[in-house]
Amino acid sequence: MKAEKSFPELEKEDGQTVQGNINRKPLRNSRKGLFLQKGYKTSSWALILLFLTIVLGMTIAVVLSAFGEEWYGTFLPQGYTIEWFIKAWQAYEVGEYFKITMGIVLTATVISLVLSIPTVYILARRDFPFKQALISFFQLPFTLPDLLYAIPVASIFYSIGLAETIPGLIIVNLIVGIPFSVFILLPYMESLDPRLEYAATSLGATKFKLFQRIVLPQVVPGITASAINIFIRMFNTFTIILLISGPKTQTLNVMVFSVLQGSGSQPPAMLNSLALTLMIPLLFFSFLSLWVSSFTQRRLGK
Amino acid sequence: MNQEVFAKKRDYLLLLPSLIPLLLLFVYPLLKGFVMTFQQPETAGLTLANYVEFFTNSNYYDTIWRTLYLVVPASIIELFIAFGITYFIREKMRGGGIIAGLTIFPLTLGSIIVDMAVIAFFKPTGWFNTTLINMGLIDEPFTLVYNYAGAFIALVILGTAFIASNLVGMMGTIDPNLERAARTLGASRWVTFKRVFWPLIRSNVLTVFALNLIMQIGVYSTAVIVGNPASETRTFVVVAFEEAMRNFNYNMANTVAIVMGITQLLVLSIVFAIRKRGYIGSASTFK
Amino acid sequence: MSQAVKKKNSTTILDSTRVEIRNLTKQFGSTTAVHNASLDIENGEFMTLLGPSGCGKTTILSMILGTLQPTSGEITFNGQPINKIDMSRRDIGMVFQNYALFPHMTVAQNIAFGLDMRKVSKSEKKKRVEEAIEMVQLNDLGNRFIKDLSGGQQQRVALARAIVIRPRVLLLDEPLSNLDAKLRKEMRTQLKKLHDELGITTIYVTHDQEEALSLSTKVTVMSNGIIQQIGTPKEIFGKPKNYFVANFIGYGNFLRGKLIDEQDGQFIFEADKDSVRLVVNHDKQHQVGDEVILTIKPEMLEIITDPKIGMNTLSGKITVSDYIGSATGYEVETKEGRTFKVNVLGLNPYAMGEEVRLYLDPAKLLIIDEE
Amino acid sequence: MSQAVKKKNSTTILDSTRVEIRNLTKQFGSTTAVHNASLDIENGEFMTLLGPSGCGKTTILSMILGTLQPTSGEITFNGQPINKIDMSRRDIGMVFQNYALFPHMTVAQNIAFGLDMRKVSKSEKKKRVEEAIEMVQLNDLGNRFIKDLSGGQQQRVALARAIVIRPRVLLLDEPLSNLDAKLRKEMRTQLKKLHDELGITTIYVTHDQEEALSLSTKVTVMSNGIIQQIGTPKEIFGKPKNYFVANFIGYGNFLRGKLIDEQDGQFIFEADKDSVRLVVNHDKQHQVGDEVILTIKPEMLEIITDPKIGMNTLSGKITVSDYIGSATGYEVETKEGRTFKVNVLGLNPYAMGEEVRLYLDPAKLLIIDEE
Amino acid sequence: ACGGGAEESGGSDDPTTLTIYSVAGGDEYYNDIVIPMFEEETGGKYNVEYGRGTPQEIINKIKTQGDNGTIDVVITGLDGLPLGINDGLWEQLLPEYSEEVHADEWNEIGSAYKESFDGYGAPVTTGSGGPILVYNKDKIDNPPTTYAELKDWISENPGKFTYPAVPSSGPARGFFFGLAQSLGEDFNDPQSLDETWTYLEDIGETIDNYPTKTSDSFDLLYEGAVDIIPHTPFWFANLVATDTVPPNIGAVALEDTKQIIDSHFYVMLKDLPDDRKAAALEFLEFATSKEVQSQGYAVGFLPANGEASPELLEEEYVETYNHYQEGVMPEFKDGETIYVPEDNWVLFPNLEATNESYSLWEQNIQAK
Ligand SMILES: Nc1ncnc2c1ncn2[C@@H]1O[C@H](COP(=O)(O)OP(=O)(O)OP(=O)(O)O)[C@@H](O)[C@H]1O
Ligand SMILES: Nc1ncnc2c1ncn2[C@@H]1O[C@H](COP(=O)(O)OP(=O)(O)OP(=O)(O)O)[C@@H](O)[C@H]1O
Ligand SMILES: [Mg+2]
Ligand SMILES: [Mg+2]
Repeated sequence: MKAEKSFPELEKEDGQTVQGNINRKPLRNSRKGLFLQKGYKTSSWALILLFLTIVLGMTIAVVLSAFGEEWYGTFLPQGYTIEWFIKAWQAYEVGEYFKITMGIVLTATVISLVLSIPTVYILARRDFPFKQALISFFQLPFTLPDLLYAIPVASIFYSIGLAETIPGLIIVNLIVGIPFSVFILLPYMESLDPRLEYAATSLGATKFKLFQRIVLPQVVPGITASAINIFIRMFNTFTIILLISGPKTQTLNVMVFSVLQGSGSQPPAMLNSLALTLMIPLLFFSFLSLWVSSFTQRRLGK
Repeated sequence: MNQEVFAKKRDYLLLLPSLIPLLLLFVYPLLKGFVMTFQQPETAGLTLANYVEFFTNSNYYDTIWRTLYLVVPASIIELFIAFGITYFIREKMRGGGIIAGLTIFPLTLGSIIVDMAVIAFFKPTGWFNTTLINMGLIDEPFTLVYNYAGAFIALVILGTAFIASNLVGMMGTIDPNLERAARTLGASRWVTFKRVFWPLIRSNVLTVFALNLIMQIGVYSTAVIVGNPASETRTFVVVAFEEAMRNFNYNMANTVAIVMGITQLLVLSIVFAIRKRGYIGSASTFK
Repeated sequence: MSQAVKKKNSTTILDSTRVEIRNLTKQFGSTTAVHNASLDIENGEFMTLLGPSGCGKTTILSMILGTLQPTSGEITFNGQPINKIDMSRRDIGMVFQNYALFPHMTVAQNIAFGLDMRKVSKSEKKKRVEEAIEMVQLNDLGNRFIKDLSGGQQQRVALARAIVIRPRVLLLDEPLSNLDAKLRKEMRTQLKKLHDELGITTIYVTHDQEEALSLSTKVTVMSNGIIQQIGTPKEIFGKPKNYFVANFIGYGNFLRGKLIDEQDGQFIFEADKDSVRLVVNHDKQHQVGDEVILTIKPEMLEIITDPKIGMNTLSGKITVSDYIGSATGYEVETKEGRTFKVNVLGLNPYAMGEEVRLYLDPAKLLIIDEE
Repeated sequence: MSQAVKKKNSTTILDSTRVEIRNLTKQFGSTTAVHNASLDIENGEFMTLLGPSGCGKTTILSMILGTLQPTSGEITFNGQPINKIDMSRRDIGMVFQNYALFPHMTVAQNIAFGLDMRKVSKSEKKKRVEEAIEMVQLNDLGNRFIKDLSGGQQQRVALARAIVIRPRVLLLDEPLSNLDAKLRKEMRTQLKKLHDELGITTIYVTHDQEEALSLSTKVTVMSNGIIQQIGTPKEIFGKPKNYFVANFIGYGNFLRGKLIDEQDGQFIFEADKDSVRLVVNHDKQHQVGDEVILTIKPEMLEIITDPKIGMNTLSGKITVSDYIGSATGYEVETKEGRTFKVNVLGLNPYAMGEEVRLYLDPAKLLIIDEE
Repeated sequence: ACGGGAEESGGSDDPTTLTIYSVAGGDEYYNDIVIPMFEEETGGKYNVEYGRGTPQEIINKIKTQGDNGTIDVVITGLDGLPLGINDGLWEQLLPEYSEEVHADEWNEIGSAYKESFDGYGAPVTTGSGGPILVYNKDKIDNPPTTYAELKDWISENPGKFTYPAVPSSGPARGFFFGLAQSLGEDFNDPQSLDETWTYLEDIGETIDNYPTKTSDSFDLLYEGAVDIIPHTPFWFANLVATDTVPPNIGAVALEDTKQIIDSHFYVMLKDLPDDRKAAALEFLEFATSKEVQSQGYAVGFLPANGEASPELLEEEYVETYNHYQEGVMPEFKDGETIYVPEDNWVLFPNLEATNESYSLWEQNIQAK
């Protein structure tokens, strides 16, 4: 910058002509930028804090209502007890239903994923006539209320003897699981770089190996998101499951709902506790899949 | 590198594993349900009477607006919150995982518990109102349950969780080099977002948004438990269930369901039409 | 091909593949990336594709690999049309121009991928991966993920991944472009060794003449999707067929004109522009009266001081002098107003503005055609 | 720097930037990619980074760019620590080694991106984008999407995108590696012109010595994250400081030994291995008794026929002969069992096995240190 | 374990599966008391499966099952019974099986149903569906005891009274029908209930929202958000018995109306295969006997069998009952025996009227 010091008076015109009309920003942070940046950070944190406070507050409130003793109008309950929870657990054989439910829904989740992934792959990679229509078709089962098709489905299941059986419940869950999983996975699949697949195929990978070694590992986040979501959806499926389930081959959700709907004079705290048992499989599964996903991702170096 | 999509007929066989179960399990019942909308209880013959009834009786057709009025603003807000949070924590940030986990957490509670939780938290004597009152911000508690607001809050919590659960993974598919390139070319963070990040993730976000929207159009338990199912939150499914369960009019129930399905398809096609105009594909650096 | 002969023989399973390309055309919308190209690559051949950026080299490789469908024309492997062979069974090793490495695998996993597909035994796999890693000098990086590698390291992984499977066809799309000169030379040696040992049919895209020359058994020069010349390296570099090829491979000096006479087995050439006359050795393709181009490489032009040599010399002045490492490149402007490029080994023997005389050796001048 | 002086001046608005790097270290886990590097790049300087693959060049650029945080050390722009300047305000044009082109934009949109950020008027923008497209010879491809381009075309888009904004610092990471020799030369000329006109501080990573020599005002040679030598191109190529630099830039022949005597302003050198004695010109850094390495480039070694020259000659036999385009590379094995690399312009003057004599000109032999 | 009952009932060694669904709730009686007693009594001959659902759901389920039905007995309230009759799902019990269901022992209310439901169901319990008022003793010394007083009280204490949504809450129904009853209107003709609607609209002015579930209205009361809510006497007593009612909460009866009787019935599915029918009848006979019915006292289920009495309580339930009946309001006790006073009850309206009332309430009141 020696030159600069010797001819300070020339600066402006010169600077402009050399650079053409380009807008030169100074080599320094603009106030506005800093301000906006700060504003963005602050508002993001505010948003996060607000949202999470509500989520946590809600959750704690509802948990306390099940575990709190005599919580009337005070900020916190007078005391805590898990008596109601244990009572509800025992009275309704929650453990049994829990096992059955996990069996049904887990299996259905896995099958749904397995069946839908190839489809999603084709939907993402190929263009063909009526593709959009096909996608819309896939979307029908989970958008229409199950009321619309539950009764006919249930009659079919009863007439072929699949009703009130575990396989029957698994199969019927696929109506919910497959379409939903197709939809969630689609954007993930579309974001994959197709070049890697060509590389793999040229190295001798068969379709199966391609899926196993290249496609799947890369869509692990999508599969996780999909698994959690379809698990939750299947778990919450009510009408159709109620119609084809027997008293003992029922999902926890259906049992709890039936109890809550028919509830007469049982103590509210026990009913709250019973409702809360629904959280357990969901939480359990979510943590399981997040763990599996982070484990695989770690192994895959993401 | 050069590549192009050329399909072998055989590849389409891969559509079958998922199509067959649906065709077997779903199409016939669906058709049956659909035919029912052209029938009246206890009479034979096909008629449009159910649809005529739907579109002339405000008790029915109002559900369209009520549902959309509840769900569309909620979905948009959900998108903003979920996107805002996941975008903010997208880069490796301490606590990011926890924030993401907590945001998604309500999803794992399921809608009933969330509904119960919203009531517990937002009822006039709940923590929300008592805190505001104790802080001296308000004198009278807000009525935030058993009305539009209650259903809205519950929807927002669940929808945000759903959208976030998908966005977290999707944000990871955008090559950070592209953003860096934009920044070095002089783009501010906002412009980088607008011109690079958003166009690349746009189509995925829209898919998730559409999915969430159509799911929420089918909202039932929330509308009934935290909302006011007689008026403000009288959504499609509330009416459909009422028809089926209280009035035993399955024909009308299915009609409502079909109108709802068509509404969802319309919403979906709008979103997909928008989506199609943007970039769809891999967001890795194109070397 | 010497390599082809060396190959072991077998009846059903060939160790490498003969690739034939017949009237291959590829259009992307209105762009024609490859135009009616025909090319035979014998088994064991090392064919280099040369050509300017965007001339269709990658497109040809992609069609051989199977990631692109030809618009028309046919590619056969040992006589079998390739669209009859599943892509995963073509047994091709390819280094993609963009590497296309698997981001979710480590270096070793990337390299082992092709072996996994071939169900190679565990110990054998380990051995071969280690060998490959060593060959591309990535020792200690086996457990790294791709994103943690430098550009050149990534390129070497891509190379290792392609060769470790000892395929029957190797397609290498600028596999060494991101390596430094020394490493590039070493890789080149390794490639040559590998090719000599295994006789893999290889198609190689490069921008580096040295590579083309030292590796290939044949070279194809393309321009704009059209094949311009196919020949051995010596043919291509010593006897480019036309202006495009000559210009592309570095013949820097061109004189357009006519062969006006023949004397003592030599042509007399007269330039169009300034009627400069030059003597040039006879060749079989041309005869008196042809409109031709004379060309000579910068390093074949001599700057002479000996005043005795009078024929085929031009006087001029040094206008540009550019030290380019092993040699100095000069531009000499002759009195007629022509500029000649001359390369002289070593550093700066001549000064700017110095008057010099250029000698165009009749034996080193080449007669070529415009097209 | 000549360019620095040429630059126009201004007080608040600087036309280009002086980049100073102080004790810069970057570690990735246990790997040290850059080790305690210090480097001054004056404004208007054209600095080339040379070094083997994986030596830390891209890492240094990334830290200057701001996409990587140094583990320790500091980088300043005109004296201001860069972490105080927002990335978008550093006014850097960068060609990423992997291009990082925006896949959702056309070529023209990619190139225009930086101009949009600078709120350049529409007409000006159009003009400049067109100029840039023309400069990188991508005419007619302005409306293509990136994935529809060839590798070299993509690289040129990356280059155009970086220079069209006329930034104050240009970081070019092997920007021409995927281009053919001719195009590369043309791009080089364009870059040089641009640099001469605008005086943009440029840091350039290349593997091509010719590029380094013809473009740079300074060259930095690195190895394993450590800076080995900084100097003008002539210094680097003419007087490499140590064995690594010499070897890397192409000095192919090394003799380890000792300066045992001084005579007529010349040293007498004795090789350790075989006690070969050579005369070598005096230099200021060394003195009798030093353990040194003598080195000479293959193209500086002469094969002589004149039997009169006896001093500094070695007899041997040609064992390898390799035509590499403009020259032929030989390896000559001397009677002492040493192998010398010799480059001779032109095609094959000597036959394999031929007995020749090598002359090591005392003026062309270079004395360097091991480290 | 996952098969339907039909297939498994054939074998003589395997216990016959008897599938019972309750669509009226009451797990604490049916599932916890009756079924275990029955299983014990029959000594492993039957394997009873107990399921739950809403009437509509289970009726749909029965219909979808068609010929492959698995359900034998349904326990239903006043909504499911007529629904199933309309759809022809239930077997008519009277007169054919009157012996088995102890029809001659039914009490006054139970007998009243013989007529209104053509003998399709065997009543189990004939309790009260309200109304009573539950209030906060800390805030109110003299709670209103009539609908008129209540209205006055509400106008003096706006916002301090609420009731849950009528379609989804039993106590709210009792409150609603009790109101019509007190105003002398015929709740079997919902269109004629002008005064009832006026009353509800008036008090509706002060009610921000109607909680969906009964338990939500409790919470509002317990927390002090409101001071009075409507309820039903025996349910409230049940809550008192389980110690989940804070001490400051009291209950009063509404004197200017009658208790609306809410009942549960056993029904048997029509056209059961013989073996299952035999099983179902054995169950019905057992469950309607005075011995078993008496156990209902333990959980506040007033037996429909007129010969049942607290004296017949099994040992283990005596304590429970004693504890329970302490919480029952004196109006509903005859000495140690809980009851609904004679002449102080009316039967619940019929199904059509009930459903129509729900819709009208939603339109006239909740939607406002
Ligand atoms: N994220 C990372 N984690 C670990 N090591 C890394 C990471 N990134 C780079 N390295 C290592 O740091 C060293 C320097 O990398 P850099 O990319 O700077 O090399 P380079 O000089 O640009 O090489 P090239 O010429 O091959 O592009 C390399 O050895 C590389 O393996
Ligand atoms: N998908 C596409 N759509 C349109 N044109 C394309 C497409 N792919 C390639 N091209 C064009 O086809 C021509 C040949 O491309 P190709 O990739 O084969 O070039 P190349 O010889 O490999 O060049 P380079 O040396 O730059 O890699 C180029 O002009 C390119 O722009
Ligand atoms: Mg290419
Ligand atoms: Mg690099």
